[in-house]
Amino acid sequence: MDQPLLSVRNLTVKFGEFKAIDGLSFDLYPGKTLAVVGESGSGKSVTALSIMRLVELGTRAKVAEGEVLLRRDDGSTIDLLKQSERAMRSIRGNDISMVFQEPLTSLNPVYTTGDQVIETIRQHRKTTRRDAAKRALEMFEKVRIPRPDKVMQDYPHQLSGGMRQRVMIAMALSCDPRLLIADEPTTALDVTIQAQMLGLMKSLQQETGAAVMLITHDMGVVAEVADDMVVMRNSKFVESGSVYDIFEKPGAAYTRALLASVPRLGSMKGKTEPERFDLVDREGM
Amino acid sequence: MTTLRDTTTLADTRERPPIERYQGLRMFMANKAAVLGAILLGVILIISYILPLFITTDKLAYVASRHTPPLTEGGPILGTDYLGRDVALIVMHGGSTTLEVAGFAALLIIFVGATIGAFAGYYGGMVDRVLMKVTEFFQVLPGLLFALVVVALFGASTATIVIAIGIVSWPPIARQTRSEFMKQKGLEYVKAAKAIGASNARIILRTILPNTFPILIVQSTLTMGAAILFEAGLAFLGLGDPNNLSWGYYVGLNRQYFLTNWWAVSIPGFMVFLTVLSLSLIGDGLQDAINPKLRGR
Amino acid sequence: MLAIATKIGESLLLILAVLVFNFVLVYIAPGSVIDALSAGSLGDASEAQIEAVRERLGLDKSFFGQLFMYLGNVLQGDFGYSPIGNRPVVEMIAPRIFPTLLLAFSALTFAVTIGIAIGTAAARRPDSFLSSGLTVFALIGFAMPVFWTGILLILVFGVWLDWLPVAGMNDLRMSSRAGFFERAVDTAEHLILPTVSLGVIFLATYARLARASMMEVLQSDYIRTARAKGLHESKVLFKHGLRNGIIPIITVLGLEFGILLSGAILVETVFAWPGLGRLAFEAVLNRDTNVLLAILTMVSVTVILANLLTDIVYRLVDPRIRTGGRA
Amino acid sequence: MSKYLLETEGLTKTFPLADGSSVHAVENVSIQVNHSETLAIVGESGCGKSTLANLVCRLLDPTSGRVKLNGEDITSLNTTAMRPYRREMQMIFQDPYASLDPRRTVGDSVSEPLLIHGQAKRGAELQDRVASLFSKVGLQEDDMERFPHQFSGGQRQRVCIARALTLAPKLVIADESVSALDVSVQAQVINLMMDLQDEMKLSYLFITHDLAVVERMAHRVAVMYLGQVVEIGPRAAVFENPTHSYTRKLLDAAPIADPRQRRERPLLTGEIPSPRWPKGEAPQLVNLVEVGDGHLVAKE
Repeated sequence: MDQPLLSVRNLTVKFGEFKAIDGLSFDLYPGKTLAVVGESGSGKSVTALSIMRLVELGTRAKVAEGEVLLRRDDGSTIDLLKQSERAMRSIRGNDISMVFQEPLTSLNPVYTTGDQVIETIRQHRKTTRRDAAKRALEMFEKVRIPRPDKVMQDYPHQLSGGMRQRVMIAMALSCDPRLLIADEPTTALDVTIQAQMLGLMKSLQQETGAAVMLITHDMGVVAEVADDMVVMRNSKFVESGSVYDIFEKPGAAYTRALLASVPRLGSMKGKTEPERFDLVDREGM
Repeated sequence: MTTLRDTTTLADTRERPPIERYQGLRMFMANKAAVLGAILLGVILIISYILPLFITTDKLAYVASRHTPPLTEGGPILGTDYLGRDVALIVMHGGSTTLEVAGFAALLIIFVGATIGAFAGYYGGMVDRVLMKVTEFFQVLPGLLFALVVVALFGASTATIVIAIGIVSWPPIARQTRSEFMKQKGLEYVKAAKAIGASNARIILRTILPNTFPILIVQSTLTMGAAILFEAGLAFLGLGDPNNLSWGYYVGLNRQYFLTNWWAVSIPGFMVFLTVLSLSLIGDGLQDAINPKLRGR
Repeated sequence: MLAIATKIGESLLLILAVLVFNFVLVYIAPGSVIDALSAGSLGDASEAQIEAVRERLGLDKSFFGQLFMYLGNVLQGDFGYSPIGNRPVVEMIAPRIFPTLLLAFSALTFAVTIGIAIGTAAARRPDSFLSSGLTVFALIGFAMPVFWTGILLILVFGVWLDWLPVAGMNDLRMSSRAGFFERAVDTAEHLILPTVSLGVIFLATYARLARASMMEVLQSDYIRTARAKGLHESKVLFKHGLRNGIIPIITVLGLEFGILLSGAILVETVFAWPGLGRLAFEAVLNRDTNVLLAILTMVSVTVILANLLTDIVYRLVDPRIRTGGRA
Repeated sequence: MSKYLLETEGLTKTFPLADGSSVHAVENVSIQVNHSETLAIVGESGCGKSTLANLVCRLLDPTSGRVKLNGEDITSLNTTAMRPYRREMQMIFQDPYASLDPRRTVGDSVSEPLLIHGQAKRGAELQDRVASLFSKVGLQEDDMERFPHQFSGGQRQRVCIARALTLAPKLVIADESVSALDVSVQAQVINLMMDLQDEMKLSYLFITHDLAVVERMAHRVAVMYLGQVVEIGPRAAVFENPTHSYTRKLLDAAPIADPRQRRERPLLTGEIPSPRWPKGEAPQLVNLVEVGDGHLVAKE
């Protein structure tokens, strides 16, 4: 197997005395999709922000210990937690980029979508505004936005939720990142739009070879797109492994309980009456 | 019932916080600035209302030579003014005038503002549009100038001053009450009350109003402060009762001598400042204490 | 564009409403203009003379007759005659407008720029001393009576330290042949203390408002996006943060313009600044109702225009309003 | 007793907009809910499912059409006349935090319906009734004195369920009531709702976008699209034999929590159409035809 693209080792993040992440470790391989799964308060979103080193900005959080190793193109690795802010800025949006849950609030309401994508490109590539605009248009076409030239002139509030998320993805992929972190990218979307988005992300991943770290609470989405998964609960690592293995035979009691409470579409075939969830007693875990 | 519990309470039996009582008061007490404000206001009220009961000397009497500075041996503690009157005595008596005018004005402002705001916010539509246009009109009137005109036209009685302050100061309260009512009206707990079968009156009075009280109470302390400043400004310009020397009026009287007699202008002004500050501190403390979401953090 | 046209129409209606309201005030006031006149220049005029004045002023007409006459006059720029100044009111007011606007805008600029700067700095570090100090500073700023601040500033900077001029708009000893530049510098020096005493209340308010607004903005998702793009923190703050953060401040700016001009009356009185406020003070002393009413009209119109202006600026800054439909 | 507990006939709600266009949120909807049955209404945002819930609960007045409870027309009753019917019909909302009065203890909120309907007086008896409701939904008795913000989301939703059940209603309208909950809590709340259904012979009008949840707990399903019901029938029939193209699209789109059932996603771009119509235009009414036992589908 390849060397991992990203290795998180014993990551611990504190908000004051409270540990938002407590000794988390996992590996993410190039071209693969890793799902980080957990319920609210499990620390999955903090993990993403910690890798980007965005967690300490404007909050009381502090990365207390651990390593986040990123493998560079030349094979060397760097610890993101030890990089200067300046070095991190050249990595964010360039080597690692992010897509968030709420596409409306994640785009700045006072600038056009085009401007926001062009800004990203010009931040990391030395190009003229014109070339950046050309590249942005290409990206808009790549994420299959109809009439991309027009949408570039639109403000975020003029677009539908699905279009906004396409703009976010175009922006995130505009500098050919090797890792895309997607934090609940489809949670705010309707189910048919979610399906489009999952299909799009999958095909773009095949096209660009980027690794994807997918943060979600939705087991359906995990089962659909992820290769590997990490389960978190109450800031702590629970288990990790291939999606097939964990869904087939969850190792940890918590994972078993969690999967038992997930309704699986199609599981009621042949039954006429409703059926309760077969819940596992989680007391004392 | 036991069977129900087995399947349903597993994840939810996490530790609950202790039941809270008097937590609002405790939050307020923990806010040092707010407690300071309350103490300050208490002292000012004692000086303005209790002390004058014991000191019966004529406040307008000549007590020492004109412009005697404070802490001069043989002179009154805070010195004398341009007529040789005791500054401390006059300032002590000035408080009640200021506080009464401001208090009545604040009541008027809160009443008018809250009523108009509540109607506009709850009923919405045409009612809202008309009431908001009226509010906008009163909001563009430059307050102090308008009060000057009213007092100049109708005479400088306490009533005209109170009404003049009231007319121009209610719009912000109306706006705030309205937006609060609109916000609450859309929340699901109000819908839930409707679904239970609660009447409109019950929803307005028992459901929404208690939830707007905190904001109204905080606003009252701030409005009271603003009304004191307003009264002081009017009185400073000479529109006040010459027989009841309010703090602002007294600053106005002493203004032309301020180069030689800085204390007679600064001390009453300082009292205005302290009173408004104490009210603002209290309002700020209440704002935190009364917000249930901030409790128990 | 249609929205702006509507706004302009609404503003005109508001101005009309203010005029009608002014007229009604005078109409229902006891004593009316005649008393003021009798107390003033007419002295012991005979019945016949008073009757003549009544007729000249149109006071013998019906309510609506008088109202339309008043509106007609105002629209022609005729605010009546000042018996005390012995001149048409317009002539007394005209030279006073510029100084008041100069003071108001200077105080506003002072308050807004410094307020936003302090508020933004405090918003970036909510736990810092600056941020908690800002609350106290804002409360203190709000609590200071403007006239008192003015007098204290005069005592400290004008008298004891003797750094700055304390009265008027220009030095009286300045030669009438002084150049424009020399005059401007002199005026600027005279402007400092009035600006500070008027601006400080608003400085406190805007700093607090800016902090609240920027704290919200800085926690928003698009700021996180901007950081995740790798933008420099200054670009995040100024390009992405401030543009959104000032939107609530703009709204308040228009609404508080009336309070600003009210404060200007007190400041002008303290600093002998030759503006509308000082004129209003003199008019109050002399019970010169015509002048007071004209000033009230002028200032109300200014506030309405200021509101119109902020509304247009608001539209320019926030595309959600401009392009219709708030999402 | 009428055959149906709840029945709507041609229920329609149109919201006119300032520019002359209008949102046809609910268009000619006729549904029936039987006794002790869960009817799930599914659809995507803008399909009108929440508006339908509000219409049934009489929180909104319909533009046209009728709502019948136990065969009685309640469409045009005012607040007072409506009150006795409210005992039969209660609602649970999506956001369990916003649906509780933040300034009242949850015990107060739960006892309010009894007071409004004059079924109890303040005192020990009321306390006991509320306490037994609390234990019924899996809360502790001393929870009554707490405020909403002191509970977790799942606990708050239990409080809301307790409040809805105080008057022993026959019909509970649940508007996305489990959507905001974590999945393990969601499963528990659904189990609780199903237990209560058996115990109290409740019917649910269950509004949701989550097909997997519907498959688990509904007896019958109605699919809404652009304000209209396009397919309705027994759960098994609709899920195993989806006939309307929109129902099929929904079922295809829903992710399945089982990696062995992965499907290829075609690269589509499409939008959810808006129920807003320009002035003078209106949606075309669908025509439901029976394709199986109680399974009706709009003709395409």
